[in-house]
Amino acid sequence: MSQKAKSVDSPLLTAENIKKHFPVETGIISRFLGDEEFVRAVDGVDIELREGETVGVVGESGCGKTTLGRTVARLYEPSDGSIHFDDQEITDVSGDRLKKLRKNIQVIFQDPMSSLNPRKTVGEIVAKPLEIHDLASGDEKRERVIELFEEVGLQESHLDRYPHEFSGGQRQRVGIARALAVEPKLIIADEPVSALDVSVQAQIINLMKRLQAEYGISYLFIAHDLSVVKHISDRVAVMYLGKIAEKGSTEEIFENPQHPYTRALMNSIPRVDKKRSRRDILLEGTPPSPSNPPEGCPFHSRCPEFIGDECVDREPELEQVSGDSGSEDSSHVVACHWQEKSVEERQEQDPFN
Amino acid sequence: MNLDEPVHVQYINWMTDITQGDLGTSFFSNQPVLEMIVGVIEPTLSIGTLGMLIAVSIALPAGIISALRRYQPEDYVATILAFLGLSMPEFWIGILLVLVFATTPIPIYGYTAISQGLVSWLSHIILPAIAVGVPYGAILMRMVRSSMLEVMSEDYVRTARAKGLDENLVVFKHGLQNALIPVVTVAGILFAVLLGGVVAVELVFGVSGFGRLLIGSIQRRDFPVIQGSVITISFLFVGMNLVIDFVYTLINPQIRYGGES
Amino acid sequence: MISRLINTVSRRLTGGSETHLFGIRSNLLERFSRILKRDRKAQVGLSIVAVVSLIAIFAPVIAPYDPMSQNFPVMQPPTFTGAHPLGTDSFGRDLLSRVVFGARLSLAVGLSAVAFGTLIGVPMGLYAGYYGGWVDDLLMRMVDTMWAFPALLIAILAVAIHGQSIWVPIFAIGFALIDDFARITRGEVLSIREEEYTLAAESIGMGKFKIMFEEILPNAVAPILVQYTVSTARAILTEATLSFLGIGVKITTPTWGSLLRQGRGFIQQAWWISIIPGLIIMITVLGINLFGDALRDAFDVKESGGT
Amino acid sequence: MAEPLLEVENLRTHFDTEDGRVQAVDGISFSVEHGEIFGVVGESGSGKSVTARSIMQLIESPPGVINADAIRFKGEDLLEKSPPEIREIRGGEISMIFQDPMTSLNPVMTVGEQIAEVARHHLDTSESSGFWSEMKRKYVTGASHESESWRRAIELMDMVGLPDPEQRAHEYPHQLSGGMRQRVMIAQALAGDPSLIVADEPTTALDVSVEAQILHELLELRDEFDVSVVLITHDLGVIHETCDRLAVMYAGELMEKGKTGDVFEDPKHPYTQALMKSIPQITDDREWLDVIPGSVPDLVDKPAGCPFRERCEYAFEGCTEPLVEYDVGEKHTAACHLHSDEVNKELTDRPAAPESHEGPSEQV
Repeated sequence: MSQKAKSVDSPLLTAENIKKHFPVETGIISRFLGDEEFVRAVDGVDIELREGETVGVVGESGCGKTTLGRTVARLYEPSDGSIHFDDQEITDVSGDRLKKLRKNIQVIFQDPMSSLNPRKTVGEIVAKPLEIHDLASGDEKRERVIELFEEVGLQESHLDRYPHEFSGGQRQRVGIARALAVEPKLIIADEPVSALDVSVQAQIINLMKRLQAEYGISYLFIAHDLSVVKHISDRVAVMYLGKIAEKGSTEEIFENPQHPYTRALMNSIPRVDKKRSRRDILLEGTPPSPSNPPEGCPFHSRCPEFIGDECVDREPELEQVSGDSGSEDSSHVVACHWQEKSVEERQEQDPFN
Repeated sequence: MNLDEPVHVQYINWMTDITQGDLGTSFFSNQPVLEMIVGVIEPTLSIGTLGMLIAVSIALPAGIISALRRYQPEDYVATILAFLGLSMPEFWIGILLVLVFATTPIPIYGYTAISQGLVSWLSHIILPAIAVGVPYGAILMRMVRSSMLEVMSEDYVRTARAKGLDENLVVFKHGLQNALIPVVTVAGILFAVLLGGVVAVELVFGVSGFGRLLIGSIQRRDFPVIQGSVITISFLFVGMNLVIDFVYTLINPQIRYGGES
Repeated sequence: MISRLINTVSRRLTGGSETHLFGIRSNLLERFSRILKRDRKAQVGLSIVAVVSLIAIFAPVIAPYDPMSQNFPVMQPPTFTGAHPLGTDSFGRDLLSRVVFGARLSLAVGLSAVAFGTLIGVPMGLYAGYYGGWVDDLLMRMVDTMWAFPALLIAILAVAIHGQSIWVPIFAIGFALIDDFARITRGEVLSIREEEYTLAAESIGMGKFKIMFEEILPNAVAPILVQYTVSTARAILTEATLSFLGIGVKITTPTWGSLLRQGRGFIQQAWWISIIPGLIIMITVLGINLFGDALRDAFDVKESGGT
Repeated sequence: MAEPLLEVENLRTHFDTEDGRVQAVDGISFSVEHGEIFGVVGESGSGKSVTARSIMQLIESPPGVINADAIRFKGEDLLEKSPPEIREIRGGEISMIFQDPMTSLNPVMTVGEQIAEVARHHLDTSESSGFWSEMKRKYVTGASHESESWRRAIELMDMVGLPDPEQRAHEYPHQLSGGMRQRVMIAQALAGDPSLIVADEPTTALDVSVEAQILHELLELRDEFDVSVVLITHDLGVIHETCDRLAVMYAGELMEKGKTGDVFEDPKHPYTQALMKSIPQITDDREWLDVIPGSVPDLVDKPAGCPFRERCEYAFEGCTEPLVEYDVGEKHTAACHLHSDEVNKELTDRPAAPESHEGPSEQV
């Protein structure tokens, strides 16, 4: 299991064996009888994050990446597992301690329209966290909000306007200012640019990078867009059906992807620099339902590198990738039965070559 | 009724009786309550059913036309009429009808049973049915209109147009069923409006129906009859609810076949 | 003139950055005044509502006689001028005075009933929608049960137990409205809860209660307001029906409904006793409905057909 | 050379709204050849979807008004056709695929019937597709599952790669996954045997893996059915991988047009260049992305001249002149005054990079 060598600087966030299961809407009677069904949105995920670091989480819709983010941010109650933040257990903090935690972990949401209350001015929205945590009041509060606005590239004159008066990119800047207001150590960014126009995405990504450099914030960056994740992340976790398929440094993942899912996913991205040949469609179908995941390896039903019975019978565990970039303490892990085979065997069948 | 027994014993006795179809005996006439209610239910159901039919047969076409010809003369006329219909109590419409039809051959008083001839039956219930049907129809018409307007701006209607279907098919084949889904739910809730209307309208037209029995027994403080009537109304409601649920599943396949495969 | 009034009011209400009117802020009010400026329906509706409200408020000043005074010739037809412009009733009371005082009581009954339904229904729906789980199940089962109790039924029971009084229609109509308000509020809360700003509020450390009243309720106000107008219109009609049936207010209390009840026996001989109050009801309810429809347009609320 | 399948000349579509006139499409011209996949790329509000709907005359009027010198399809001007003639063309000659397959399919009709219906209306089947027979089919007898149109539907579902088409045809849209719904949309678009498919963001609502499948399907079907495709998207990668030629739209106007290879290798319009540099690529190792400052301009009362000039690093006083398309290569045009004879500036001598990586803040 997770036997990461404790590095000298202990991680800011350590989440171990996180599970989040949602009950499926069923009738009152079956609930009473106890045959409740669950969507296993997140099903045993380990993730850790160091100060000032960005960890990207990628996967297709329904893979549990958003749920993972919200569980780590303690917006959702984890069903199982433990979360440590800043050397403190936060798995089931509540009340005042939870409120204190909210000051340290902030969230940026996907839809910059839906995440801002349409009945409040953006000034009020950004001021709210300052009020809640008693950080500033009166003129000082206003000063601070103006400062935050400038920091994210908005102007003082915007203060009294309503969210609908802004463009998508500006709204996302408001969302970032709100998250920044309490000077958090960690920001969970849940698809922060996927709802934005192409030309505006770059503005927001650069802004987030600059803020990180300035304030040493850590990001848990959740996205479906591999290119964006690659651009911003130091380390990357690839999720499939509520589990981590592969995890490692950005370089390891993108230069030497091991999991067939990672490889197929990278292959699917439409590229502007290279044309895909037509027979390259390697990911057939859609992910199975997380309320009824397949036995064995969750990916076996779509795997272009399917081995055989072992994939169906036994679920592969995350194991260290051997011979990866030479170093011993590499954090590159992958959950695939190919790890048990020889390199030659694998290369022989490789559909990606 | 054994009034000297404790309340809960009385209650249990009463409930036991109900399940056996025994609603007690009237204080006033000494008749069994169930018999009294069965005796007067026919005119009430006749008026209610015909009223609903009238409402639906006005509301559907008017609502659809009003939606399709939005902001055109047809829409304005339909809208004005609907708002007028929405704004009058049923029994008052009845009073107006009584005044208007006082000198015509259409009877403005009383009821003859369906067994005594269809024409006579119909002529006696047509005016009360119009009186209860108009407000009900007005509400339904507004619902149909707004639901239709909403549906006509849906993506799948645009798809239907992009397929080259003519506008009638777009409306009636692709739009209508979708537009009716929310209307049906409301039709059930509105049953309360209809029922209250029938009771009051019976008084205006001198129909000896359920409403008259009910009001009479309240004035006479004939408690067994009041209790029996309340139970009857509740049963009517539950029955109506079931019918609505049935129609709803019929027109909405998302209820019939739940979940993604 | 009215639109100018609304403009001034809305400017006053939204001028400062900290003004709230149930959370409806500049954009909603602006939209409403914009609709009011060009929509004839809205103008007529608001004018009627304003006039009837003024009549109700100033009834003692406007009514020429005491509505209870029986000192006049019996069943005098309306002349539209002179001593009894709307005629007199079967007890020789001045119909105009009774209609004017009727406005007071009918509106009071209608508004109180709706207030009753709102004050219980909205918090129920808010709570059920936001907390979900078994609380939601329980509350919604209660609301479902209430559904089977139309105002008529409750009025029957209330009169049977309590006898006629002005509280009977208020309670009966109000009680029957609870489920409408609860359902509409809950539905609205359920969709607002899906919006990320409620999650965002939680993420900055706002408490659940605060989120419910500060983030969710203001965004649910528009459909509730629309429902409020629809229900008020419906309540006035229901009051008339109940009183007409003799299961509402006492016959001596002059509401529009009880005036109609007095006319019941004389439809053929003295039509005006039934027709005039009915006409007044129609105009009033029409005004409220038109006003409500303008609100619906302004706030872009779907027709829910609430009763 | 044969005449193009579709020729759009000076298309202008506007909407009259409460806030004023929105000039959604502002004088664009392009043509689509037989068997070609033609890409239209642009950000939200660039008018690409309105362009698609204008071709099909699927613009609600009011508030929308379509103006054009001509929209010629197989040599005939669609704007001069009567409504019944247009309906013949919709679905029969030109069909459409929409962005969101969930909302674009009728929730209360089986997917088989939705496909079969197109076949009945546009192919010579023995079945009547008149109003009353369609109504009878819908509300009384139900769709026949032995009919020619139904068989055609199943055949098409099979062709677009839907598993178990016999059984799936009886299902309702909500019972299918997003990818399968989009395949149904494609089958439906093919059912009338059209010569042109207009696909409006067909993969935007889908996951990358499904997106790849659908694009692959489109390419296969193009060959199989010999159909041309206008592919509308915001994703440059999608365009690059599927299209033969493309047009870049911005604020209702065409910025650049040319063969896919030419435009991607050597973009001639500052907007195209900036757009390409602002997207992160899986292969690039830049520390900072190049940013286009500001945001898309308001289309209400749009000023004359180049709509991109406020955000353009090459902007000069000539940019307020009305746009003209300049030839910059073989079948390659760019609407930028830098290419006019007087200026003729090479875009490669870029000015120094802006100080801030984000550029100046946007104006509201």
